[in-house]
Amino acid sequence: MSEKEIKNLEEIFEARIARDEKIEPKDWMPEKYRKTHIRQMSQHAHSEIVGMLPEGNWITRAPSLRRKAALLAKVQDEAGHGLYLYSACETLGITRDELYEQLHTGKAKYSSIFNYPTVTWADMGAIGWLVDGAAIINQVPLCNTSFGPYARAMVRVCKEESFHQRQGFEIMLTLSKGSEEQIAMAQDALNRWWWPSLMMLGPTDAESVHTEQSMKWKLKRKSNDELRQQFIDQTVPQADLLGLTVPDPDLKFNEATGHYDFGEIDWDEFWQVVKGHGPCNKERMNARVNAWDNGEWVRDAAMAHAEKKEKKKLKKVS
Amino acid sequence: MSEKEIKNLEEIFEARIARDEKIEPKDWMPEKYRKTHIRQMSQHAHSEIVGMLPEGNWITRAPSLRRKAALLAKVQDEAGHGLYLYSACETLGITRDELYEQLHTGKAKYSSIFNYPTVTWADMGAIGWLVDGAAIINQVPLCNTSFGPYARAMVRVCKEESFHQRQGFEIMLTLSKGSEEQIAMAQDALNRWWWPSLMMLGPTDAESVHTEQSMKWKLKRKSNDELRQQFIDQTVPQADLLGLTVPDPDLKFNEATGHYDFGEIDWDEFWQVVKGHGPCNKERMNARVNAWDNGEWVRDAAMAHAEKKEKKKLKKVS
Amino acid sequence: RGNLYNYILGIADNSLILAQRLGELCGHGPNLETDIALTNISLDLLGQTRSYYQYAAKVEGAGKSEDDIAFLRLEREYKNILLVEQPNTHFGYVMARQFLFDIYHLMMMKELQKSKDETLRAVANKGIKEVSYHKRFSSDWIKRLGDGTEESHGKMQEAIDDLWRYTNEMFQMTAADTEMAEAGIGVDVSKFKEAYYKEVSEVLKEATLTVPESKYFAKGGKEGIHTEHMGYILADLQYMQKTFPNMTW
Amino acid sequence: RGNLYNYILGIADNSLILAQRLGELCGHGPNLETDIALTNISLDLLGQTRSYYQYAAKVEGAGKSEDDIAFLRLEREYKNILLVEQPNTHFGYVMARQFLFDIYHLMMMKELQKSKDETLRAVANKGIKEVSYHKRFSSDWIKRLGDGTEESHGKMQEAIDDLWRYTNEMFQMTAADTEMAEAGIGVDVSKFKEAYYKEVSEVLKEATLTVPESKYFAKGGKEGIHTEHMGYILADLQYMQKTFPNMTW
Repeated sequence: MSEKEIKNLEEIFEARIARDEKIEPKDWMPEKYRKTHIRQMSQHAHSEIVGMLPEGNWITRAPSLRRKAALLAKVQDEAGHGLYLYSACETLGITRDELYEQLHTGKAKYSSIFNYPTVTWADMGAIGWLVDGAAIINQVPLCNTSFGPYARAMVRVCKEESFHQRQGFEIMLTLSKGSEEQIAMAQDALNRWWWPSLMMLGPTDAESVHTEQSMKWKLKRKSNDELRQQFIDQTVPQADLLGLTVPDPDLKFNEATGHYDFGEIDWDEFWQVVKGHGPCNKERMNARVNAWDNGEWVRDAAMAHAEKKEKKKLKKVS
Repeated sequence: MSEKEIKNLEEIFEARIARDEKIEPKDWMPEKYRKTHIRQMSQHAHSEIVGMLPEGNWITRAPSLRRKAALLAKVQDEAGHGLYLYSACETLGITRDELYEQLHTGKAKYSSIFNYPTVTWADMGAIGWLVDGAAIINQVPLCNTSFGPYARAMVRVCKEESFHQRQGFEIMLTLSKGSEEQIAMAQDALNRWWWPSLMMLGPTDAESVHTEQSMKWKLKRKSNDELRQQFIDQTVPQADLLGLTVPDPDLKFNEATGHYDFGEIDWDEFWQVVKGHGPCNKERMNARVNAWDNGEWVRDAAMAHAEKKEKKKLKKVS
Repeated sequence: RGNLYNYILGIADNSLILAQRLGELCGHGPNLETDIALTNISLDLLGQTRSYYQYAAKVEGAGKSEDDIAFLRLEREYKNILLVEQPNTHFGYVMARQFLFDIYHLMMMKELQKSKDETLRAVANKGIKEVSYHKRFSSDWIKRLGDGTEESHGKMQEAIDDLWRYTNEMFQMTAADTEMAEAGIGVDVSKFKEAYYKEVSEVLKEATLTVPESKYFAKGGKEGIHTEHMGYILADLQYMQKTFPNMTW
Repeated sequence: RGNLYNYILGIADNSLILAQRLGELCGHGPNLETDIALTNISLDLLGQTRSYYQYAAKVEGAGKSEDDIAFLRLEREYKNILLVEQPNTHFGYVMARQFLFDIYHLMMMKELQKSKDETLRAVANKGIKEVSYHKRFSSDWIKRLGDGTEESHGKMQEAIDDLWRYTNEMFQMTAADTEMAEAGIGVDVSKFKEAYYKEVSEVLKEATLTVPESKYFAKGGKEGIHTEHMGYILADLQYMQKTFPNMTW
């Protein structure tokens, strides 16, 4: 194709996005669009499956059968999200094995919130309430993103996430109405998860790359700082409702702006965790790599068996 | 050597034993004497190290710091017994590696009592009281056995075993003076360990092999049935003291004989366990083999390091 | 009433402990699809467990909750068979354990559908579809791994050989089992022992695996004498309820 | 008084949790000699733990026993450093963990011998010989494994690299640490950070191992924020006391 022809295609492509048309896998798309989507969607998929681990840590110790079942179901949902996000990636011409390879070698990132340990049962509440809450704020706009498979996956993900978020809040509510120990446990979880949750919404706009292009492709509709403000404005009243104290002495409602002012985020910690030096980066990655390595013989066997079956079928036919 | 010479040596040898002289590793001995001693001492050593496992199972869960320390010390003593019994074996010209090989391949036996699971904390009491109690009855006569290294090892072993036995009884005593749950736990442990402890003293005299020769060599001084009777006569009053019921409806003091009559032992169970089909035979053997296999690189490294050091020394000297 | 209570627990504890074992695996499976499927089985079993315990609590009439029954018994009071408490040594063990249980479980559930007890019948009616799925899933994997690669064949055979000794316990009748079977409430599991081994053997043969011949079997679970694994399972399972007694979660 | 109590626990919890980890290994070591030695170290640490807790109980004056302190706290109330709770991944990890702790432990103990507090001084005086032996034992193994075979070198390096990030926490001072150091009762551990890394590096070099260069360190244990291993350690450790409260054993 001549440069002019490509330029022409690009213009048509951008116009389609501007008209809110969905881009489908078989449509022509700029290479950068493809790559950016693989990066973002796979990062999202990886976050779902790494995110199974901190919560998986409490399945055997959940305090009631009802909570155990709900937690199992939640972690299962995350596996499901991972599954269809990987599938959406695959429509762009990359295999799941390649994506795993990127995760296992540290080439691909995942949400760094999952590099914090789950220390008490209340963390199951805090993760649902805060982490899923922040995730939804990130993801709701993506239900209208330009790439069809991603947008459709996001509709389903958001629906389930919002269920998880309510469930997490409900765990916190139960604790905050419980015994002294339970209230302390809930407060402690809020103390530990609050700041990492704010960091989940990404670096400050000043530090953020990819933003402009992503806005155009509707991979992003609001800036990180706007999303963070939205999260805080939405979450602080919920903390009040729980009777818990947000661990930020600078937090204060600003009558003039109609928003909460808040204290400074420890970006050093953020970058340390992103770069692989958080409390559990190594544990999470080991867990994923071990699961994959220990499962190799199983996957090999499944493939060998399928081939044998196929051969038998062909023999019968011939 | 001519047959006559050998016969002569054998006569001198048997005469020495009859005179209660000790046989030492460098003394001439009949091949059968050597083999029999390797078999019995290694079996005894294996029993010590396999015996570490059922008790080791409760170290992390011991109910108090004092009991945890005592249990650790006891299991350590067993390792120590294993160590000097293996050493005694080695004086007869067999290596520890060969002895392990025999254990790991199932060629050598160990006391089948250790193929029962330790289900509750009270089992720590019952094992000390009953299992060590039965072991002592087996072993005390061996302090005067003919083979010097074995006799000397037995003096030390018996001393420690008798400490363990008292300690086990003391656990049972504490439980039997405790809460309803603790009393039930103690009774339950007695129920489960009583019959296997009786079996520990070996098959009935009618079924027992090796006996006559062993008597002559002072590897045995009383028959299995005599030892069993001694154990029962000694233990039943202790059970009474604990306020616990021996799980044998036929148990009854016989005024005429001055001994306790007792019910029939389930020899089918005994032989099933001896043949490798007890509740934990497989687990015990797996644990030993895994420890050995996983430790191979460590032992290899230690040897390689020692060789390197030796070479360096030689270099310095030359 | 005591026997009905004990009978229900005998069934329910199998589901609880197997669900717990499967729960350990969540996020650690060989791929996402098996992770999801095993979590699903765990959830089904947990659902059945809850129905059973809720009913048991009602039968006992001592004001206990499902959680009291699940979390607050001593090890010697859990009545599950030894099979379900065996560890997740590797995926072959997970599948062998599941398969050996599922074949039995479905047979038992089918019979339980005929129970004179309305609640048990209802649980069985609801559970039968789930358990049929479990059985299809685990049987398929036995075939896949047995007749897959040389390595998988070896691992699958090892697992079957190892777990075989825990199968016979399923067909032993406790006093509660016998009384409830005679009353038409419980299932006489001893009746389908032969059918069980026949069905298991067929799948194993299709999977090119050797049917173990050992005649030595383990027992004790139904009387609460468990393998040494059980204590560690319970330490985790009961952790929260024991640490924070009498609270709402 | 609160700070003295907290200070004692900070020291004691390290010994308890390390003793517990070593206790898991009993009967599973690479040979009988190491089995005996590790059990010995576990016993020494447990002995020290008991002395500390008995004193802490007295200091607190609330009528608690050593066992109440050892077994009946919540996870967030244990103050041990993260290093000692790391798992027995393989023998190289066991030795690396021990070595990295022993060098520190001996330095701390030597200082504690100068404490103005008579009881702490007595515990240190008694413990110093034990800990010297631990250090010699673990250092020897670091050299043996580091300068042994290629395989052992790799495994030892892996363990040192992995556990390195838990070393810095030893030298962080809690409020209780600072106050007790100022009062001449506790040890200012921050002072011997440099000496620690120097001594560790010397042994590693002799063992032909590379001294890790990472500047990223983990923390949290001293404030009771532990790694995810801790919950499982406590589930076993506390099992009996939680299951049977208020009994004599």
